[in-house]
Amino acid sequence: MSNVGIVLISHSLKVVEGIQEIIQQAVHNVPIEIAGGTDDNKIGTSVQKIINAIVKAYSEKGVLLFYDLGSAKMNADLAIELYGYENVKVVNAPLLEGAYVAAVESSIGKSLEEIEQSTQTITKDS
Amino acid sequence: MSNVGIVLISHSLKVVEGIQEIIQQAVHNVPIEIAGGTDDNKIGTSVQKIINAIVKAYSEKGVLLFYDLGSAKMNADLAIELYGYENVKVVNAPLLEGAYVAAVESSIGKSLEEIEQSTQTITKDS
Amino acid sequence: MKLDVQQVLNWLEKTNEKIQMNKEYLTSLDRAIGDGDHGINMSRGFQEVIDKTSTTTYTSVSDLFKDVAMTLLSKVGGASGPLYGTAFLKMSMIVKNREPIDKKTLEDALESALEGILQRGKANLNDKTLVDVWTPVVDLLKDKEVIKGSELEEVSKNAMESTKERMAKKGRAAYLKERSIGHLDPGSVSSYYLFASLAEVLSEEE
Amino acid sequence: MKLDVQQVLNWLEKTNEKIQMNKEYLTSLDRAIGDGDHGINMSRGFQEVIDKTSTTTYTSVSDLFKDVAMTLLSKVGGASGPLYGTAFLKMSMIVKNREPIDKKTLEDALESALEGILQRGKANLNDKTLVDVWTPVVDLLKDKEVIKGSELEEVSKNAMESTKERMAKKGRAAYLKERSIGHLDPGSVSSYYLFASLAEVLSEEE
Ligand SMILES: Nc1ncnc2c1ncn2[C@@H]1O[C@H](COP(=O)(O)OP(=O)(O)O)[C@@H](O)[C@H]1O
Ligand SMILES: Nc1ncnc2c1ncn2[C@@H]1O[C@H](COP(=O)(O)OP(=O)(O)O)[C@@H](O)[C@H]1O
Ligand SMILES: [Mg+2]
Ligand SMILES: [Mg+2]
Ligand SMILES: [Mg+2]
Ligand SMILES: [Mg+2]
Repeated sequence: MSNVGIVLISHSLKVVEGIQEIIQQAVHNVPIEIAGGTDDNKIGTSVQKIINAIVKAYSEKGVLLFYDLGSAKMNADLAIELYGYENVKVVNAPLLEGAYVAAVESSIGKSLEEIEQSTQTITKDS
Repeated sequence: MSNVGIVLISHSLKVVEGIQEIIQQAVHNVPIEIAGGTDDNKIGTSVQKIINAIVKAYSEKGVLLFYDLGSAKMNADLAIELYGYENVKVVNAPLLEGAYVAAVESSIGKSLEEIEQSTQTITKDS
Repeated sequence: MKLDVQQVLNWLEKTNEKIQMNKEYLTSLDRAIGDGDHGINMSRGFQEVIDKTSTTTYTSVSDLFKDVAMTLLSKVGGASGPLYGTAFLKMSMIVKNREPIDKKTLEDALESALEGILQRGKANLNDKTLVDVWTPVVDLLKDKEVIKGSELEEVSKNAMESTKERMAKKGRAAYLKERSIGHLDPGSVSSYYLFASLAEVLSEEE
Repeated sequence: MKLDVQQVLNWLEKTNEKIQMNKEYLTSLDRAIGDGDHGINMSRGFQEVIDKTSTTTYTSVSDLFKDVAMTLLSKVGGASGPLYGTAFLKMSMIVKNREPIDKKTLEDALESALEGILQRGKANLNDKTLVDVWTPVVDLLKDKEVIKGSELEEVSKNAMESTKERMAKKGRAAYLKERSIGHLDPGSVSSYYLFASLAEVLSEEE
């Protein structure tokens, strides 16, 4: 049984590498893939990196995409449209905090819908 | 005239280095200091790093601290208490998204209180 | 009017020239209210477009637009990548089997491109984005039986200049709220270059 | 009862022994419902405490507690650092000029430490954190005229074991909600080692 995959999208490669490490300290059975920076690792985002990350994180349980700033969302939407994935969704939640919650919930077998729901009520006090 | 300083606290050094780069691409006249990872740069947080970052970011306009997960907040609170700073506050807002908003607002001369207010109404759709 | 592969290549080259010439200017506009990379993004993106399209043989404008779209999507890195990329992708779809492009086809293509931009970026008119230039351009095409280069230039220029007085509601500049007023929107300036170049191509033909 | 510098050093050494011996166990508990570093955090922190306190000459328990506090604060890296650090800092303040520590002073010190932990971590009783061990221990001291080692051991052990059936509301385990039930709280286990060691010191004296 696979779990819902997580893709971390940021304008900075370092940001997503770091978040991936934080999450992977706590969660071991969830695909956490990253798409950070432009194709040449400058500040920005890359549709191609996002597509590659989705492909790696994909299973029939689906994939949730977390992004940092508005233009990353445009590239995330585009990646999904260009390749017509089923069960792949961009989540409107804080990148680090949202992805952490999502990864933990995925690790205990929650569904894509349940996880997305949980990320909508994140507060900073646990 | 100085502007409100920003301190980024994360369990990962990479995360705050990356956020600092993203912010500094857009904002040039605001002190953005980082405290990421433990003293030996493992996953965790360090009171000493937080104190050092506050000292560097400090001016009479004050400093706002953004953190990632709960234990980082404990160390942030502790740093403030141990050294008894005035005008230094921990903000309950998403790390990356909150710090970006705060840095932009600081760059146009907003006060600590105004900035903290703005970070409390962050949504992911601009 | 009619636009064939050769004229569209001409349009793209003129656009690229203006962007390369104004790279620093676009970047300085973006530095004021954004992250200071619009000149870099657009110059890299359009240079790649020219590199690609000048070394490929096209039998249709639709294929040409598609290569422009894919190049901008993959090479730009900022918001302008998915936005211009989506616009050219929509145009590629609309002009398919309607070549050479007549006035009605151009109108439909730009209208579809604008819809794509709106869907991609979720901006509204007057949010101080390139939508504020594309919207009056599409309106102009819909209003007029015949489209003149000089009118297109004038409408897009006025639209670009009108972004100065607006407050940004989308994109990086939106974080500045009132403080975004008094600055031109960088993406509207690059869109003006696109339409001013198209106007030149149309004028050469008049 | 009374606790002087020598006995507190003994307390700390016994605690350190239990932590080093159970490093893997603490880590495995944290791996189940946290981030798998509690054993690493506590073993590093307490080893540094012993390294520091075994090479320093103390004339007061207050100074000794202060060094323990500062060492844990600066060397642990996880939530347990500020929590245990704050606890020892509060104890250092309370015992000042009340040495050697009698039963009432110990009671006041642990009560103040618990208040510090509550203020630092904002947890409530039964949130499945080390608060669930510290609270009944403080209650025991307040209830009894005389404190016996065996009672302290029993109360802290039961408290530690009772965290198993609770749902976490604070700390990393809180992200797991219901799924945190059925696992011991790692910080409650390390707090049990602290109190079991104190119990041994008290028993040696009885
Ligand atoms: N949501 C949006 N909808 C429409 N246009 C947008 C949107 N966000 C940004 N833009 C346009 O993109 C331009 C900025 O492009 P660019 O600097 O290349 O990207 P970025 O902002 O990611 O650095 C803005 O000037 C604006 O015209
Ligand atoms: N907010 C809190 N209040 C009280 N105790 C807490 C809190 N958060 C965590 N803890 C305690 O800390 C323990 C975890 O410590 P540790 O693993 O060293 O830190 P981290 O969770 O940062 O990795 C938990 O088992 C719990 O007992
Ligand atoms: Mg830009
Ligand atoms: Mg950019
Ligand atoms: Mg832990
Ligand atoms: Mg930890």
